Amino acid sequence: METTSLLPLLIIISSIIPGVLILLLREEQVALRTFLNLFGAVAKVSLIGWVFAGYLRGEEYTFSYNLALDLTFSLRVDQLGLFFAALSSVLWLVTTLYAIGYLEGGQHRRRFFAFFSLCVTASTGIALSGNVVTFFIFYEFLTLSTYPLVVHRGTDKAVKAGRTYLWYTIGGGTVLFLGVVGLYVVAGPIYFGQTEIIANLISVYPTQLTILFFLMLVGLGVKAAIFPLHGWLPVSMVAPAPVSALLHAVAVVKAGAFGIVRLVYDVYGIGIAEQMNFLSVLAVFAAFTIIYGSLRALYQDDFKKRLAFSTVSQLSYIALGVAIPGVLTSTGAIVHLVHQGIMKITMFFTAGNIAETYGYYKISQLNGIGRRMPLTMGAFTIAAFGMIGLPPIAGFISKWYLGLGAVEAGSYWVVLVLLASSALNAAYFLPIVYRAWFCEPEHEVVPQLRSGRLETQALLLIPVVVTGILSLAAGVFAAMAGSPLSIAREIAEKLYLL
Amino acid sequence: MSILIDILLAILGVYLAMQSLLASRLSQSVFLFFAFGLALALAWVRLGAVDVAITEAAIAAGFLGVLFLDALRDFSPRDTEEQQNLTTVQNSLSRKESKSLLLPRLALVLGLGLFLLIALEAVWKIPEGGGLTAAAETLLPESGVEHPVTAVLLNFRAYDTWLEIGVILLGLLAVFAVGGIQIYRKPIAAADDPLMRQVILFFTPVLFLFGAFLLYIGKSGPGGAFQAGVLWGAIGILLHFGGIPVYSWVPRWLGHLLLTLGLVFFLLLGFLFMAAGDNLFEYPPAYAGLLILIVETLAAISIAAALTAIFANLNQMKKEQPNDTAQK
Amino acid sequence: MMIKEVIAIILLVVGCFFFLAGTIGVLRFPDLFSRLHALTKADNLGLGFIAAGMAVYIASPLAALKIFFIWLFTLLASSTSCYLIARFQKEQEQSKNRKEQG
Amino acid sequence: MTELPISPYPALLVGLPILMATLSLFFRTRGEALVGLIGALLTTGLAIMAFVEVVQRGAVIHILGGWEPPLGILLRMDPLAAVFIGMTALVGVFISLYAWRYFRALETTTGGLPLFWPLWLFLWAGLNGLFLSNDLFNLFVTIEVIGICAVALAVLSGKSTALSAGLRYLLAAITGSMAYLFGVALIYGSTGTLDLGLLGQVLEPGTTTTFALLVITLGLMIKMAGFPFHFWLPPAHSSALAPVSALLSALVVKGAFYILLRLWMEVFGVSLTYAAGQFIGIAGAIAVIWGSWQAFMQTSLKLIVAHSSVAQLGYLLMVFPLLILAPGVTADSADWLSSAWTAGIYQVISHAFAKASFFLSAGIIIMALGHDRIESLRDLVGHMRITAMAIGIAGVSLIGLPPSGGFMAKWMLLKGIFLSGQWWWAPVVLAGSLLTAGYVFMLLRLAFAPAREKEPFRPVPKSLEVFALLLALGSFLIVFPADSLIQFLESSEVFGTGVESILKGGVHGNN
Amino acid sequence: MDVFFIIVSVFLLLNIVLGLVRVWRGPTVADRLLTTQLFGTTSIAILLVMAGYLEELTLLNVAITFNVLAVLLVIGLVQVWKKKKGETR
Amino acid sequence: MEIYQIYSLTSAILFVIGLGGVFAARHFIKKIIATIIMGGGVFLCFVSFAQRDALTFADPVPHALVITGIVVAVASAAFALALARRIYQLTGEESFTNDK
Repeated sequence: METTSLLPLLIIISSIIPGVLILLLREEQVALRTFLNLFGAVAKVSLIGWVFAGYLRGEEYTFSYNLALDLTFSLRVDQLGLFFAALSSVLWLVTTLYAIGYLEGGQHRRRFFAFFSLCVTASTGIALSGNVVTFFIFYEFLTLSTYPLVVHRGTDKAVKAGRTYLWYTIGGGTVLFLGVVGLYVVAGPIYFGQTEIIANLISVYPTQLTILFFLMLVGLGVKAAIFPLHGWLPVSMVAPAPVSALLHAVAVVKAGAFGIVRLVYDVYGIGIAEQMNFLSVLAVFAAFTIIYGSLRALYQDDFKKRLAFSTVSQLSYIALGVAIPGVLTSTGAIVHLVHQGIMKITMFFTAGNIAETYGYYKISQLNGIGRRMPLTMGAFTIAAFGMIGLPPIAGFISKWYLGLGAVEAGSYWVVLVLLASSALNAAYFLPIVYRAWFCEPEHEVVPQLRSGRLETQALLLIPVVVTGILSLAAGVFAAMAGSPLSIAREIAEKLYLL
Repeated sequence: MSILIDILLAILGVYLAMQSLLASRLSQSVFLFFAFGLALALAWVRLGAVDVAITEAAIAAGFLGVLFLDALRDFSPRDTEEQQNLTTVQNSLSRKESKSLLLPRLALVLGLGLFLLIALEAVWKIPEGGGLTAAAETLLPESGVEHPVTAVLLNFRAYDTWLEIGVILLGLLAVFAVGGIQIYRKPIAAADDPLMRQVILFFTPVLFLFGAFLLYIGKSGPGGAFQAGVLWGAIGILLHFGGIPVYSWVPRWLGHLLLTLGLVFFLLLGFLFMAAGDNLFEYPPAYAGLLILIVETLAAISIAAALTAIFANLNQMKKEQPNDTAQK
Repeated sequence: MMIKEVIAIILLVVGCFFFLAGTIGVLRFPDLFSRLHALTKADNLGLGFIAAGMAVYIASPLAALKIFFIWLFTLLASSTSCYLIARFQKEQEQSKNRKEQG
Repeated sequence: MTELPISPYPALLVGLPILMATLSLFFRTRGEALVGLIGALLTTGLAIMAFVEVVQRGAVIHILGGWEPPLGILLRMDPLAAVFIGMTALVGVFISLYAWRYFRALETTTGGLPLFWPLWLFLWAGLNGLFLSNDLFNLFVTIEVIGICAVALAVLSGKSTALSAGLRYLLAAITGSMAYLFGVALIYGSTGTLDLGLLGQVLEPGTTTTFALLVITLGLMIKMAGFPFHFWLPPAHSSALAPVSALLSALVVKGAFYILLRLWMEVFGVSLTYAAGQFIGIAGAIAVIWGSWQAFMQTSLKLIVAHSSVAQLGYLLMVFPLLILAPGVTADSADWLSSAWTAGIYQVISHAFAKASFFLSAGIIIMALGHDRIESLRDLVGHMRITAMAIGIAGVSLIGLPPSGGFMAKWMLLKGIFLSGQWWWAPVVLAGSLLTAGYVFMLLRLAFAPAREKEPFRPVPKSLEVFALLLALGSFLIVFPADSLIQFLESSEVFGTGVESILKGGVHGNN
Repeated sequence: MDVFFIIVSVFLLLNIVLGLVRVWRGPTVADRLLTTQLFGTTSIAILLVMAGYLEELTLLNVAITFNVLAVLLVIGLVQVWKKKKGETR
Repeated sequence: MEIYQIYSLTSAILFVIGLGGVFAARHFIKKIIATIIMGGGVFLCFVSFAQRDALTFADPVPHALVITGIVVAVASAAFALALARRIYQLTGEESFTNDK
């Protein structure tokens, strides 16, 4: 509010404008569409880079527009938001590339890319929103812009999945709406970081604030796929691979998880949340979801379904990290936002590549696939090891911090949960890896898609390799300045100093 | 003592109103409704509202009565004597049907009864209001006319009156919207009754003169544009009956001009003086009387034209029917 | 009591008598034509007496002229309508007969 | 009152459309449409100029005939009226443009429709007159003008279903205005004045006033299709031609609401009780649930949209319990009033835009396919993407998802509900939203689904789709000037005040 | 004198009430028409009496209006019935 | 009891009769008649109150209002009649088929 800057708005606009323009284009204008798409993606990444640099210099970027009364649209750059924005914009760039390759020759690409852009707009909007209302606006916008992507194929199954998706998210949105309005009524307009407002009010309105917390938690929990609100996620697997990648790794589920982080850290404040025993409830649900998701994943033969249940499980690491107070767990939770994102996106790309190139959708069909698609499966293997928590891959870092933090906080049961989950992770990922590399292919298959000497199309291959390398790098270079871990640590330390 | 008249009149009115709704036959309903109109007109007289009485007699009983009569010719296939048996059959049918309707009917009656009780209490306990008699009396000399009702209609509340002329035109447009614009077409058959011709020829000048008289007298006593307009409109209706459909003799633009003349002139005059003064319909007091007379005359012409057109259009609407049934 | 009031009272009473007669006729006579006859004759006469009474009572030439016109119009209207109603009924009966025959 | 500046705009806003309407009567189809369209554009321009005038000078008046109340009639254009007039102009001009193109497209098949333009301009004049009116009886005349025009427009198509629905509508409208007029008679009898401003000062509580309030409210509820009296609305709105349906649901029903709001806030303060507010709120709540549920159950597009109007009007009624304060609460301490007002105004405006867009889109679909069964929406995104987009955007606004005008309304309504402590309305608001989401997404789901069989499809002028889309976008864009709009409204006498139900002298203070 | 006028008015009103019986009984349309005629004439008589009683001469105008419109109604009705008959024949 | 009170009570009764008629009557024409009876009640109410406050003349404003009101009511009734007749011509229906 001190200094107004259009930069945050510009970050949002950089993907809205391509989105709207693409919607107005004709289906045949492929080149222009691709250009707009990439231009928007690159512009967004560079703008965020610029803002990031400025932020490091200590500059503040805020933008606010008063809609009515105390209803203010506010964008603000803080470390956590920037962290999430960077994640989504970088992964968007990668996913865009992938989608261009993936959908080549498909139908309704104009609509797809338009809503794709709008979707990432919502996601960065969530990251940069400065108050609860703005967060809510983008949160709902995200629901709307992902719906056409989920039903993109237009099959009856897709449309049905879209319906499930909508009922969950609109229902969750309504509950969240109630919570947000209630919060405004009790505490007035709350900007993120103003935890003192709730701290002052908690003794006056303990019941109301408790109810509101859980209302908002439920609303966010739908997108974060916390048991028993996860039902939409496996169903919406019918969407094309890039969409699944985006839904599961970047936009939707992360919006929920990020929302929980915001709610606990920046609205209620970790102290109040702990004091009122909100966190223990969250922790129990998160822990249960971790185990539940992994168990369900074990029994899935459909590749994407297994990944989906894995997502359900992995996401709750974030919630769990938030739920256990302590610098280390917070670091683990925040860094897992990024780590889970890049690892899971790699996996979905892999699934998409296999489906596109060979038409395989089931895990039981994957015998020996590693020899035919070594690069893709290599990336997948890295990501899978990361998920299991083998050092020095990204996933190990998050789990390590979570475990350490839990020990520090005295919650030894969490360590047990983590161990059990790792074992389960291994149990459902390792068979895939084993099949891919060590089993003989049952019969010789001719790939449906092959360009040149590469194992599949370049545009499909490059993203998966990049994200695979990223997930390795995030682990290996975790100690370096500017790595996700170091930033997450900084954020967490700031939280607890406050 | 004179209260006896009022009580009798009130009972008569209520009885007629109820019977006109309860009557089993449509024509019964309509005739009782005429009688209700007459009773109401007498009530206006008793209450000293002579202007209202003339208006009620002219438009609510006269004009509306003719419209209802004209409608009866559509609606009463069962009303002839031969078909009375049919009616009784239907009555017994409806009696059977009405058994299932007993509960809602009862609820309706109870609800209305309760409503009536509150309404009666409300009108009984009405506080002393004062009214605007005194205000009208003081401002009457400035209005340009001597009759207070005319002053209110054409000057103090000229805006309402202007809108009301608009409503009559709208009523016509609405009738057009339902049945199409039929008035400029020639009707198929004309009446050829010598006596009827004579009567119409005799009454046309009478109606015209009496209308003009009411228009002129409006300045100083009960009468004015509406009453005159309805009487002149009655000429058009009579002529239509007599086989002289006025509108089929005039070109469309002229007919439309007659219809809109009052409304448009009223407004343009208002705008003219608005340009000079501050407000719409603000007449200079010196010319107010004359201007009001002109406005009233044109308004009466338009009202007459509109009422004639409403009747004629409704009367000729049926001609189109074969076409429509074919489409259906 | 002035002389004109006496005259007015007498005329009004006579008028009322005729009205009563007309109404009784309308109620009691068996068929439409006789009812029509009773009503038109008696009521017009009754109205005539009442009009005359009121003209005498009000005793203003303009009002008297108006009252006279009112009576005249009523005569015209009711005789016309009497004729029209009768003819209407007649035609209806004829057409009914024709239908029954053919 | 009389020291307010005098402006010619109020008179022009009523006079000009009527002048153009009568002018257009003199032309045949093409000419009539052209004159009508010019009239619509001129009226829009005038409305915008008048709006600007009010923004600059504050409330303005026009003393008709130069006679001041109580004998004369006063037109008053305060910010509230200006906002309604502005809304009418904005929605009206798009519908006019649409209608112009629509009837030209129809002309090729059915020979065009006369009388739309004069009736619509008369209707517009009536609406402007209603918003400006400051006189109880004048309000009656304007609602009659509106009622007759609305029904006449509704039956223009000439189909027997439309005629039947139209007659029902007309009878309801007449009954409503007669009930209203009965109340006016009682008020005039007990106070001797018709001017709203004066009435607010002199009206005394008592049986008569309470009964007058009752009948006036009943009459206006019938006119605005409030819950038990909503029966006429769905058939009338769904059987009319597309531009007409849009006018009816976007603008006409708002007229009665406006009067109700004005009278409750300005005149009947003395006899309103907390219970009265709750009562009308309950009617609104039932309408929200019932209307949404009915909409959910329909199988033709226009019926869905029409039933949805019943529900959306219910939200308007739910504003009243928030504006009527419990005994002992003063307007100064009731901090939810401006929320409640904003909710009401935004519900009116966003519903006007969204519903107009919805009906116009339905018209496009009917024009393309010849019917509006919802199965025909299959693959709408494929062949009419702009229309699909319009439906989607308008639907989102109806549900109340951010950042639409509907969201603003729901947010403010819910906030007002919580702030005033009347939490029992909250489930209704949410359930209504969910049900709305149900039927809107049912439509969208079909729009994305693949077509079962190829339907015969007639090309539709692109501009029609664009007008529908612009209206839908309008329901979003209105959010941005919200802050200045509310500030503008807060300068009005009405806005921001609530009715304190402590009666004069505390005699009738019991509820 | 006033009392007398009132008695006459009441008497004439009762006359109308009696006439209602005919409207009720019918049996033909013409009968109902005829009673409307009765109402018209009697109302005019009442108006005349009231004009004297209230000393309000403008009531005569009301009476003339009644008159003229009664003619209109009658002509209209017969005309309408005739047309109807013509069509049904 | 004063004269005006007889009429104002009558006006309430007429209004209620008309109101009931609008809902209960089946035939279009009867419904229309019911609305006019309602209107008659309302106008009677206006005029009866005007008579109460008479000075040298009765309050002219209600008289003017009632004249306006009658004309407006008649215009609406004519329109309703047109609709009713048209419906009958097209479909042969004389009342709302799905009415109660």
